[in-house]
Amino acid sequence: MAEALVSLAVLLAGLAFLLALWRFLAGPTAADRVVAFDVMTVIGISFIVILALLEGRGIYLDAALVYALLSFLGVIAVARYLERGY
Amino acid sequence: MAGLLDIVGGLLMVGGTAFLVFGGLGLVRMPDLFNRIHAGTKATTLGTLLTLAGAACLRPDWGWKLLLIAVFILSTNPLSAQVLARAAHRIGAAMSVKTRVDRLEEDQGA
Amino acid sequence: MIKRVIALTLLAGLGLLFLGLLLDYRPDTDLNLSARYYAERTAPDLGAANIVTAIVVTYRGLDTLGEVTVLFLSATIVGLVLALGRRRGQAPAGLAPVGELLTTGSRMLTPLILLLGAYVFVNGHLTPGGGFQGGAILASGILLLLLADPLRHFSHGLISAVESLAGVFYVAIGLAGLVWAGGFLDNRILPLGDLGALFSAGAIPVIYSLIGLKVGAEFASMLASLAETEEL
Amino acid sequence: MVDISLIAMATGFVLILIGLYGALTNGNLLRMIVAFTVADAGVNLVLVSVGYMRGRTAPILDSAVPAAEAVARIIDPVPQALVLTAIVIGLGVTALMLAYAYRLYEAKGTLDIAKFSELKW
Amino acid sequence: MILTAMTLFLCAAMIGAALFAVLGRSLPIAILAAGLVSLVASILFLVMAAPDVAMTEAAIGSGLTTFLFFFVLGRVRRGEND
Amino acid sequence: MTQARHPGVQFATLLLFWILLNGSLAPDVLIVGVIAAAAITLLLPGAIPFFGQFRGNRPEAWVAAIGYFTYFFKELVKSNLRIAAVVLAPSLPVSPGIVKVRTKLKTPMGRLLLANSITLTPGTLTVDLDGDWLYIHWVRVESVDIDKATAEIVAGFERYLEVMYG
Repeated sequence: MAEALVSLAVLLAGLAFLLALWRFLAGPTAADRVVAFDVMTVIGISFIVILALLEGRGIYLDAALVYALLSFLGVIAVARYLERGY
Repeated sequence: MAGLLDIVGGLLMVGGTAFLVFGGLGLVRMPDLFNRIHAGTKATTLGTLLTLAGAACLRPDWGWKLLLIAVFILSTNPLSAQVLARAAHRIGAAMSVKTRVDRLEEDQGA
Repeated sequence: MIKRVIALTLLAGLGLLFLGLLLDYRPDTDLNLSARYYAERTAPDLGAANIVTAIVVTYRGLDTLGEVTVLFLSATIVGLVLALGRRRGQAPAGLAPVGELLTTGSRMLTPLILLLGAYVFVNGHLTPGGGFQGGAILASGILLLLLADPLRHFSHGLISAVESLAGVFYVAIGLAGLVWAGGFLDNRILPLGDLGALFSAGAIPVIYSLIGLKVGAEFASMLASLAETEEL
Repeated sequence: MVDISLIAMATGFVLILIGLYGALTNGNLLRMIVAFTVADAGVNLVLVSVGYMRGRTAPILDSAVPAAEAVARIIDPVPQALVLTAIVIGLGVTALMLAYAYRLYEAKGTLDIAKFSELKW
Repeated sequence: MILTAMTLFLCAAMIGAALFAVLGRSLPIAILAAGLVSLVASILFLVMAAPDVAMTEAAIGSGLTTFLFFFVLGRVRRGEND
Repeated sequence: MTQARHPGVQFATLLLFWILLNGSLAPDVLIVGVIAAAAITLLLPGAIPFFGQFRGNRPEAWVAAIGYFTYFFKELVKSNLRIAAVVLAPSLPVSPGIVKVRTKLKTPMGRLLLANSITLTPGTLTVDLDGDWLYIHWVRVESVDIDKATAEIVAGFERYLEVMYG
């Protein structure tokens, strides 16, 4: 039962990733793409957690930890570029 | 009783990823950048939190690390959204025609 | 146009080569000899739970020393190249000010990022990660400081002191392995301890922490020399 | 069912080709560096996929994979150790290339390699 | 089974992002697409049971690479405005 | 803006996070954690600890903290349901705008938490924070009047945060 639900979760996360990817490819401005990029990183964290569950290895969570703490740096770097911060 | 916890965990994960889908849908359907940031930030934050909670139900021994991931997401996600929204406003990102009022623009123009 | 045709021809050849490789490739079903050796001997010989770390730090420790040196050289060259074109006395005009929230957020999150980096390289022998990842995370913490304050001045003295001290101790531990254990960078100069404890695997955590500090300092010096291409 | 490592290897090869195509045909230095990073990711992907074996898990011993079962349960750790450092070195190389590109831009006022005329004859 | 499906999906997304990075018209968008390639690559490394490599890619691709590119791009843009 | 330093709180916070990261209380973990936390505390004197400026010495602050988290998670769920409703509606019922509201909070941490909470609650997104003024992007603008909008958006969180951080 739980297995089937987790598989369904993978499919839903993949669908969300696909929607965000569509926004990334469609644009229209760079800022829209940055939003889509941010969303995809967070979906990536979910992917990593689900993978850890599927494989049964808790050590995979460390990668999710790194993304959770560092993914906003990329967004801030782009945002500061857009507003001419450096 | 472990079976019940498993099912609750699975349901939480499905619910969380469903919110992720709503976020993605919002990203696609919303009319302008700021509304997209809304959909993206809120939906992914809660979606990921629910996914983490589901994982914690399925594997209670991972609880502390999942809690840390949740704390980090809660503190970084809104921050990046805010910085991006500020930058977008400063460069004059196009706003939807439905926009009724823009007090920040008025104050900066003054 | 002619350039594009030549490029496409080259790539077509390369693609055929790749296709041949791909079609001939049969995934292994069992570990090959060296991998089997590492899988069997790492835990009893070196006491490290993460076999990748054991390979990077001990079995192929000399290569890692070389890689750290390559990084050091590239950081130095970045600094030199950028120092040549440094423009003095020009205040960058029209820089967007940093919002208060980003400033507060960076003051809150930088210590956490540095702590995560320390966790990653101290636990290199138990969990995924190690000196290279931890060093990159440390440098990301420095990057957050830089993003929150683009005109911040970093202490080059501190960065290069950390860098060279870590390097000196790294080589010293390697030489100690030559004297008191089986060879250069042998980790058995310290007791192996229990598999899975933080203080285990001999000198591996120490070496990887030093690598982490060194890599972090190298990336930080790259960032600092980029940020200081314009001096006020 | 196609093996995961074959899919990933094919993707890696395609990425190398895409990256090389971009690096060869673009005139802008920064674009060439972007294409280079794409090719870099492709190479890393190919190397990791060589080490993967179906049904096995990561070469890290813990309660899920005790040391006694390691030989039967883990995948080849050597390619991972190689790629690990390759990624970090890749960032160093990227930073170096960007520093050179920036210096070239400051010296010549352009990033277009077609305008760097000293090297032509 | 679910892993294979995930791999196929991620590989397709990765090739799309790579094409976008190389052929896209605007440079900032190309850099963002390269960041996307790095994100997907990191998840793929994890699928292929290489958490160490995935973590390296996460630590480096999430902030440092993007920042380096955009920093140089910002300086070039400032030079063109002068 | 108070610039009070809290090295003790910073050290304790980092040590707490270290223990959570390692998930163990073994003596060797604690020794390394103390070294790492002390080094980071010394290295970054300007940092604000995660729980810094929290008035932990007053009991009512703890009560307010519990109230804050309950309210926050309730609002987070509500905001997501609202987003889902908006996204699924074919007509996409939005009438966005940026309104200006006032905050009474003075400490940086309190203001950061307020802005982050507002970003995660129904239909609001902090765009800028300037002195006492917050600029909020609102998906469905209900009122452009400063006082009314303040009561609508800020008051719920400020009630708790004022006690917690001042």
